[in-house]
Amino acid sequence: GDDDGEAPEDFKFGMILVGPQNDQGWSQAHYEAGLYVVEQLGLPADAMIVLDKVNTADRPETSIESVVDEMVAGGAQMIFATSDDMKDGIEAAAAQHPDIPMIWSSGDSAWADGKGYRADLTNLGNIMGRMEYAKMIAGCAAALTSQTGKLAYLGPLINDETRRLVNSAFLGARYCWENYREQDPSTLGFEVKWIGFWFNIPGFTLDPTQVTNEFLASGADVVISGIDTTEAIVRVGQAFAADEAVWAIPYDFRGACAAAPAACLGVPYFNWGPSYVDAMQSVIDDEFEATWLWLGPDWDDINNPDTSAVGWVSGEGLSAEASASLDDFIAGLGSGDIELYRGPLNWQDGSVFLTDGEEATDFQIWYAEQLLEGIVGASAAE
Amino acid sequence: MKRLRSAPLALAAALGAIVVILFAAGAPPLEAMRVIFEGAFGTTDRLGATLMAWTPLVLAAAGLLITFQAGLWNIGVEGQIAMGAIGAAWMARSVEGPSLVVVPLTLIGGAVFGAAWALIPAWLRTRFRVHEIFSGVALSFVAAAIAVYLIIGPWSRTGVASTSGTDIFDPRAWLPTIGSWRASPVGIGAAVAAVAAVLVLLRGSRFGLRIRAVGRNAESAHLLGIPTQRYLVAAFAMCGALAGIAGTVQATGFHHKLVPSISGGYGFLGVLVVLLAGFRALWIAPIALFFAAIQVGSTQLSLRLGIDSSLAGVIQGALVLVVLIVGGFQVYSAARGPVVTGEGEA
Amino acid sequence: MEVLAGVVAASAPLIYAVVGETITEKAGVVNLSLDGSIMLSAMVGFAAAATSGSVIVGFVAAIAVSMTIAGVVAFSGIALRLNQIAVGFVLFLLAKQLALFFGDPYIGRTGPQVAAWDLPLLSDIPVVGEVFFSHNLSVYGSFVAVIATGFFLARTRRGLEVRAVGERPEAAHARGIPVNRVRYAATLVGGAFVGMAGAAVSLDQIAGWRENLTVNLGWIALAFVIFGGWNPWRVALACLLYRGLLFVAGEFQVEFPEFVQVLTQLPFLLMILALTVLNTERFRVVARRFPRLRPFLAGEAPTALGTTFHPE
Amino acid sequence: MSLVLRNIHKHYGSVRANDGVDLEIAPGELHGLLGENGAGKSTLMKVVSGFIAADSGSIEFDGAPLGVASPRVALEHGIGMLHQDPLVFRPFSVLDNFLLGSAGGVLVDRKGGRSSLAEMAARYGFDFDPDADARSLTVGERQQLEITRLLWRGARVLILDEPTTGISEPQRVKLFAVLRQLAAERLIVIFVSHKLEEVEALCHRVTVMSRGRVVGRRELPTPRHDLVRLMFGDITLGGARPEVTLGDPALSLRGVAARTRGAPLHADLTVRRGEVLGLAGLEGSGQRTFLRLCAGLDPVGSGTIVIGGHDLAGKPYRRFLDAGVHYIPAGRLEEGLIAGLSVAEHFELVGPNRSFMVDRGAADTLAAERIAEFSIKGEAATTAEALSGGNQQRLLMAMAPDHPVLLLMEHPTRGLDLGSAQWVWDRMLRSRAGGTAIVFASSDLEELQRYSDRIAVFYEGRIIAVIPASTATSSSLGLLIGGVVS
Ligand SMILES: Nc1ncnc2c1ncn2[C@@H]1O[C@H](COP(=O)(O)OP(=O)(O)OP(=O)(O)O)[C@@H](O)[C@H]1O
Ligand SMILES: Nc1ncnc2c1ncn2[C@@H]1O[C@H](COP(=O)(O)OP(=O)(O)OP(=O)(O)O)[C@@H](O)[C@H]1O
Ligand SMILES: [Mg+2]
Ligand SMILES: [Mg+2]
Repeated sequence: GDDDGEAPEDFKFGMILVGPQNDQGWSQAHYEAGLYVVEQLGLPADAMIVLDKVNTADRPETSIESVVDEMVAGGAQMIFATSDDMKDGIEAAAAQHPDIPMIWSSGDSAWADGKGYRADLTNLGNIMGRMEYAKMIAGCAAALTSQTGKLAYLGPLINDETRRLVNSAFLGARYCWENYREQDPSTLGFEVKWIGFWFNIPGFTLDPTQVTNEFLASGADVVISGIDTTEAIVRVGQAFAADEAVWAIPYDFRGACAAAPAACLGVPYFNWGPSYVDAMQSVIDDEFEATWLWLGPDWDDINNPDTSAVGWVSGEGLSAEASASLDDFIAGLGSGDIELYRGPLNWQDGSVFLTDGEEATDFQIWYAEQLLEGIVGASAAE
Repeated sequence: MKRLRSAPLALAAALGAIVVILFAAGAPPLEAMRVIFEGAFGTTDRLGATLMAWTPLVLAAAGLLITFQAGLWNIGVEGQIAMGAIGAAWMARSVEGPSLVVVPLTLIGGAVFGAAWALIPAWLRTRFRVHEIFSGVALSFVAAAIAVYLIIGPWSRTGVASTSGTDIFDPRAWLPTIGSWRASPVGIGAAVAAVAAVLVLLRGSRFGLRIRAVGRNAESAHLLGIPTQRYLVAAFAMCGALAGIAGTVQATGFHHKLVPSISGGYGFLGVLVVLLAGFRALWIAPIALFFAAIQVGSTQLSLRLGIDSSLAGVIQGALVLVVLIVGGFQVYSAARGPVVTGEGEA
Repeated sequence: MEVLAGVVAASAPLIYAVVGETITEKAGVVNLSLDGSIMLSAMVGFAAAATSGSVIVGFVAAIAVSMTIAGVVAFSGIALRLNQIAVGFVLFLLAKQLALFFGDPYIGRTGPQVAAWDLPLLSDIPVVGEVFFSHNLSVYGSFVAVIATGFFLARTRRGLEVRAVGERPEAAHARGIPVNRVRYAATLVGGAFVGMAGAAVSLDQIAGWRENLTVNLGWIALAFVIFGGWNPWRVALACLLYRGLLFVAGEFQVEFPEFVQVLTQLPFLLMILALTVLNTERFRVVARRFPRLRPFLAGEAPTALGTTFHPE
Repeated sequence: MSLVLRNIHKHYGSVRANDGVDLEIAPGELHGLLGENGAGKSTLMKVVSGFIAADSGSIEFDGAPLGVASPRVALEHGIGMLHQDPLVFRPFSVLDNFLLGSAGGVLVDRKGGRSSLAEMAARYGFDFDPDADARSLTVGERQQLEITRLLWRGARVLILDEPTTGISEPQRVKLFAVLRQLAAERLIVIFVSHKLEEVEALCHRVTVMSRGRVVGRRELPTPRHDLVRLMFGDITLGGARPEVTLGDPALSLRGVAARTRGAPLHADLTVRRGEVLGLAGLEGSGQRTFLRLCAGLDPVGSGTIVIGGHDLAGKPYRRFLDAGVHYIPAGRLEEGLIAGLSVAEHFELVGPNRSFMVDRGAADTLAAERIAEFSIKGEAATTAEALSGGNQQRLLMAMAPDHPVLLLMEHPTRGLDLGSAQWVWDRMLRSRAGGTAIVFASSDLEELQRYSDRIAVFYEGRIIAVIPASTATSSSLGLLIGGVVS
């Protein structure tokens, strides 16, 4: 708004990234959101205190708590903890610094109806984009392009969020397979493999490149990446360069197709900038409240950098006719004509998720208990 | 002796190397060193963080000193730390009760698991003559695998299969701390005690004397009536126990949960510490503190100078290498026999 | 077929590393820095390629790096008579940290990759062609490495000398072989292969650089040198089996996800087992009774492995 | 074509292995090189063959001086050496052993090598399986292989260092035949040995070394006692020894056979308290195995070892120690002392004190006492490797219990100067007076005769004679040691 207060000259904020800030994925998306904030609010260049690779493998000697301490000591008046992995740490830190507003992206600690609600942490808010839609689009693009009818999803670890995203991609794929490709939905193959973490920690997670190889080996021709880094697109790009009819859909970061443009069908990405600007503005105006925000795309222009929380950019790999269908699909989603979380839908184990005509609530979607019927892959540890 | 004489020269060379590296990294050397120092000791919190890293490091190093004196390359220490953490986590997860009960149990559990894990390479070495380096490395990976298995399997958070770790332990199982200080006096106490014990053991006790005898010349030791194999096994077990306590500190004192990379690399770093200390117990603690300071302080490099913190490891490694090689040159120029690692007064 | 082809391709880096270390150890030198060397050469290789735009430059840079490290191991072990294990271990950690540090700016960058190239004619052979001859030069190189090394050690004069030096240096000396020169040569050549391994990862297998990109590869290689009994052919076979195993592990995930990580460590258990068996008296007896079988049953470590030799 | 050595010096630390050696050998000559253990024979031969470099001195062959000392150069000049322990590569095939080190192209010419090997072998009546592993060969066959290889490499001077230790009689016969054939082919053959009758049977001329110097040259044949005197010096027999009455058996072996391969020892023997038994024989004839068996250090194949009334065969080493057995090995720093540990620490290791902590004060005083009592040149803090050989020996003896039941010593005075040697024996005889039974191995005939009550002579792993020292003469011993049982 125009009545926004000016940011004080010495305003600083902390940005805690789980991966490398230049990972072409999740962490870079947050990092660039930070830069966007600095630019939008006209903050000094050094206003953002960044620490990347904050995870037990890369920084055994540091904990989220101590990083927050350091950032506060360094003058940060607001903290962004940008990974689901940081739950324990950021909640502890929020308790220790009740006067410092913090955002835990992708979390649910501020959702009054949520399972993880922490009423006591009035300084810890959550922001998440409704990536479901972008993943539906991704699934659709995959289904529109696939020749073998076998789609693969490179999953990170298993939790509510990741199950939610896999389900969405699957729903999008099945819809387009049925309605645009006019195929029997039961003929669509959709397999997910989990590497065990948001990105590859050799020795501890599966090697995403290896998993991608296995996907291709088993006949899948579109690999949808759900992890923070770009192994899938890189590996598929190699195969594509070797004249194989295979494509990939990276994740998280708008520029992720760059790794192998020709083999890229497009990328569903987060655009954290606008929401972070709002959050910080509220801090500057001293109006911060610990709220849980789950922000959808700006359906007028899902790629508007100043309004849309999530987006989709199509890649060179997508054929003209496919992108025509895709635009139609996107329009349908936007207008609400296409509602994919509507029953009948069953969980993977056959139990009922949504009865005929029933529409899923945010709660049901967010806390996806299982993968959906028709998806091959593990729903949980056991 | 020899190392003492080489120390100044080596330090000069090492500093030179570090400066070169810093320049290569486009960092103002003096500024960088100051930032690291402040980052490690600038505030009480930072001092706490440094001691938090020092604790497992010095525990591992103290244990390694025993195995080195016995002529063993216990590279498997990483796995022994991980196993210790698993043992501690097991205790923390399964035992309900006040800190006074649970904390000692976690420490014992860690020590026992670590020692047990160390007995495997000991057994392979004494019974099958399998070199401890290879069995050790292998077992470290196996231990890590077991940790990951527990984290995403039996001990996983409900509905979650993430290598980000198990649920937080019940705070009563945490190593107790004072105020906002993260370093636990219990952990630090354990570390100090361990160093003191090893010092006494290796320098003062008949046991230590025999360990050194076995490490230097097993055949002579046998002739003198020392049951050499038993001493090798004992050395492994002790190192394993100390490593296990290090793992406990990592799990219940630092992460407060079990994570895959629980060892934090302090085992390998411990080897560097012992090598740099020239196998002398007295030097373990200060050198470990120095390394921990570099480790922790380097976070400030990222925060303040935008320099990647892995510079810490570069400095540590370069330091030891340069000291080793300078020492080698001195022996070489003194035209003496081969330098056998494992020698040098304890 | 796709699967087998994938396994073959994925084995290439490991094969380079194991073959390199085999040559080094055959001459009696242990290069324990392998894991760090590979990582650093992978990083440097990628950086050089990304900056110059040429894969060749990348490989050359990678080789140069790991040869330098091997040179330090050889020099401090042979000339300074330092403990090869100690120096190798320190170099392992140092090289690893150097890779993390100097590699940071290159994380996530895209650079040139080894171009795919089906071997004319050969790739048309039904099964075999697809599995072995539809890759790229980096992968074919690993075949060449195995064949060449196997041939070098078994058939050439220099190869025989290398083995002699690692087996009984004083006897080699008595035969007029320049023991320490050969050891330097073998260590450097081995180092070159290790560099290839690194580059094969960052310029082909996992094109790109990310911290810990190659972690454990070096330790696995060191293990497989023993596992493969210091025999290039068996060593290569072990690598293929290992990669196959990993693939199977991946397939297992759907049933029991939590076991995958455990399975990936299986080769290490196998190695311990192998070492144990090789050292049992009964096994020695068998090996002694059937000398013909020995090369297949068990490789023996070069007798003088890790020792120094100084003619008075 | 003759080989000329001038003023060869080679020192190992304080040891003068070669101390100004001159030697001249004509083509076609079979030249014997005799000398006691440690006389410097092997060292000299290693110098000639370029295996080690002399400190000073010159070597001429065929009128031309040999340049830099390296086996390569020596071989190029046609000088080849067969080492005391044949330098073959056990895991390699016979053929590869044969070819290794030979010049040639890039590839190993196995085809050509095979035929050359067959041809050479045929020429000297040897018989090899080219594809067998060298480890499957007997010592004799390994020698044959090396000889064949050296000749094939064009050796004109063939040096053999104690080639007859550990080879069978037929092999020896064959070897000698070949050597004569070579001499007939105008080669120079240098034959290093202790075995008189072999040298007499084979050689034209003989050079005798002692303590690194040449002490005599002889044209053969020459009276044997003459050679014996040259080798072992004039021996004044029957040194004055306090008579002690022998007690009951301290050690008795019945049908003892060693299990360690390579040392097929068989022994039946009884040693009584207060008795001194000397073990004579060439090195590697079984004395060491015998001592280690009695000490409980080597596994017993069969038989009984009764010490102090109990059969300890197959019992752990600890039991032997408790029974009062003490063994002092020849390799003082290798298998007796611990380099890097101080004198005081050595005493602590064997000391009776069982407290957990080491009482440094007490340790140092104890060490001081012992150092004084055994007149060791060094302080309590001196590390073992810093002691001279003699003082290392004193330390080893100082670590022994005062009155062991059985004291086993290997070369008790090797490398010791006369004074130390005398001192060592005074100590031993004193404990003998205290009822200790002493068994010692030595290659010094004088020592054996002077201090033993009885002398057991070992030959190729067997005790071929046990004679009263009083009846032993140096020549009769020399014969027995050479395996000649009259
Ligand atoms: N067996 C070997 N394997 C690999 N490299 C070797 C071997 N032997 C020697 N070299 C390398 O080749 C160089 C020359 O070695 P060497 O002195 O043996 O050859 P040369 O004596 O000049 O020729 P030749 O051996 O054919 O007579 C040495 O510096 C060494 O690095
Ligand atoms: N490598 C070495 N280091 C130190 N001393 C040595 C070495 N080689 C030989 N000596 C010493 O040099 C002296 C001569 O040794 P050498 O082997 O030449 O004697 P030898 O006549 O061959 O004895 P033997 O008949 O037992 O073989 C001995 O005192 C021996 O201890
Ligand atoms: Mg000799
Ligand atoms: Mg001899």
